[in-house]
Amino acid sequence: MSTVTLFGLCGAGLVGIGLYGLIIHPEPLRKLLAFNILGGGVFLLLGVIARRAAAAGFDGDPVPQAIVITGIVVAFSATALAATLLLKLSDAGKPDGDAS
Amino acid sequence: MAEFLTAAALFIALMMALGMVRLLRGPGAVDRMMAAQLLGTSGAAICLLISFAVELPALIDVALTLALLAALAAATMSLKAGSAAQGEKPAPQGEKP
Amino acid sequence: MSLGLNIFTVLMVSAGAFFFLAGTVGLLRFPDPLTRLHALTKADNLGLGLVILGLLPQTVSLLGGLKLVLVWVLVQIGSSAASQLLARLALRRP
Amino acid sequence: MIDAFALLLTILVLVTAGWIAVARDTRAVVFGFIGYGLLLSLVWVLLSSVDVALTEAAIGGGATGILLLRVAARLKVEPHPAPGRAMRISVGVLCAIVTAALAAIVLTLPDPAPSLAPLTAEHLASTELGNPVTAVLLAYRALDTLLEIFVLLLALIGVWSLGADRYWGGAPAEWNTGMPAPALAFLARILPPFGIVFAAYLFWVGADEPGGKFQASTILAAMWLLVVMAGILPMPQTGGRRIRAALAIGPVVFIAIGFAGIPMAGGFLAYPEGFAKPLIILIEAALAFSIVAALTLLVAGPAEQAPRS
Repeated sequence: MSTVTLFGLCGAGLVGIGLYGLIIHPEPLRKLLAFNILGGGVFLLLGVIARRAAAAGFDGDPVPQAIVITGIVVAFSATALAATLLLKLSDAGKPDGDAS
Repeated sequence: MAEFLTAAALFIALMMALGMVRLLRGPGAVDRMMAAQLLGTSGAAICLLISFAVELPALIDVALTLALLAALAAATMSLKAGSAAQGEKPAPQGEKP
Repeated sequence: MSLGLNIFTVLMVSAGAFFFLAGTVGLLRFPDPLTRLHALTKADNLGLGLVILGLLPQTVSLLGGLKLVLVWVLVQIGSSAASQLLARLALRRP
Repeated sequence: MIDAFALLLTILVLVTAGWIAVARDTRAVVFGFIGYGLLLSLVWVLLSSVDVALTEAAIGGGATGILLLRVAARLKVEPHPAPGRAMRISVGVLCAIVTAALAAIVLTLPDPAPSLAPLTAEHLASTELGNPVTAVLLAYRALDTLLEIFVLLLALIGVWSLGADRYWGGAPAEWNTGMPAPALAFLARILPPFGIVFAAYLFWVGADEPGGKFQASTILAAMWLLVVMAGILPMPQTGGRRIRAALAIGPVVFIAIGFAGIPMAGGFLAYPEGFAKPLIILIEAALAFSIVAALTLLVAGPAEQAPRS
């Protein structure tokens, strides 16, 4: 089995693992991390598709690669927003109300 | 030469895998952070070795990025929690100038 | 000449790999955080340092060689500071 | 040999991800996630996607670690009841089916793979760029990149809107209370000059070799956060004039050049013949300011101090 196919299966596995964590964990931070694992798996699948399409002297199809770069940055901004929401949620649950 | 460098990278990756045991088992947060630190250093070494093995010089930049940002997680961790959530008192021993 | 340089590379990279082994074994086997930290710094300093020393003769450009050395310098700065910070943390909450 | 490497890396990534999904201790899981990010950047290295590996190393190895460690330190983790065995098994089966379906797709991908690489290569000369990924990001699919910077700014507005009204325009909570550790102060004084030089280098080579504004901006944002952590600079005022200007300049320049393309080159975001490269670099430079400011402020969080006037 080639390296590329192997990483494709790895991406498929990551999607499954991320999905599992996302559904099974009641804790919000864990859901967020699981969602990021799922995202990493999707990016990896795109990367495999890019690598398989290596042509014209490039190591991979640049279009999926560019999409993944955009995706990583967007996923990070979404993670930051979600993390801030989690903090607010956790602060709101405190007995002394509006702390810090 | 390329074969040897790849083999060396594989060996360091094996060490990295062993180091992951410490990251996953802990016990303390400090232990986990140390393992992450080792992961970053090993990652930089692997990038360099692969860079020469497959003759892709741009991979040195990946190693540089890993090296540059390696200490940031430890630095963040060293901060006091900055919120009542942690309930941690300031360190009792004052710093002597 | 080229053979000599290749032998140098093999020796130095192998020595570097050995220090990664030593650092990892220490990280796994040593009994408390501070001794483990000691083991870790061996991999950071010597392991990576020797690997980079070994790779230097293989560089083709001056910029490439400079960047290699820079990787080592950055890891030195980062790892020395991080070890200090982690040691303080380890002492504060044992 | 490379195959053995790939196998080892695949196992490591899957084990780490699995551990993150099932481990009990939420604070410990954050460290697992930092390791996961580092491992993923190695996977990208083996896939020869250097541009992506750089992005993953900068974001996964730097920015995400800072963000998650801050969140985990402040978050109150409540024990939740674990889901029952029947639930775990049924969800496990569901996820296994999803994975199996994806794996089947991976194994039956068409061969030879359809590729846009020849098309990209064909028009690369007209952009005067050497890095095809940069060409896709800023010439062929420039609209995606424009929308991406909007997503970043929207996320930032979302973060800001979670702060209390009376703090609007103020600075986020200081991270460092009291004297910084000497080692941290050392790090924050030594590392940023290296970071700035390296980011400038990555930005510059991005036109022709792997690198570019995202990677450079992420590194600069990480350096800024480090300096703030050590208390050398105060937390930036979210309402500060220069901060707001930095956030706005990227999209403004991008849109202005985009509209200028309609009369000059016959389409929104089309570049006139011969001016493609300078215009792309101008857009990238303006975007870099916005991305640095946006990433830093996203990690810093909403304003929690009254605005200094």
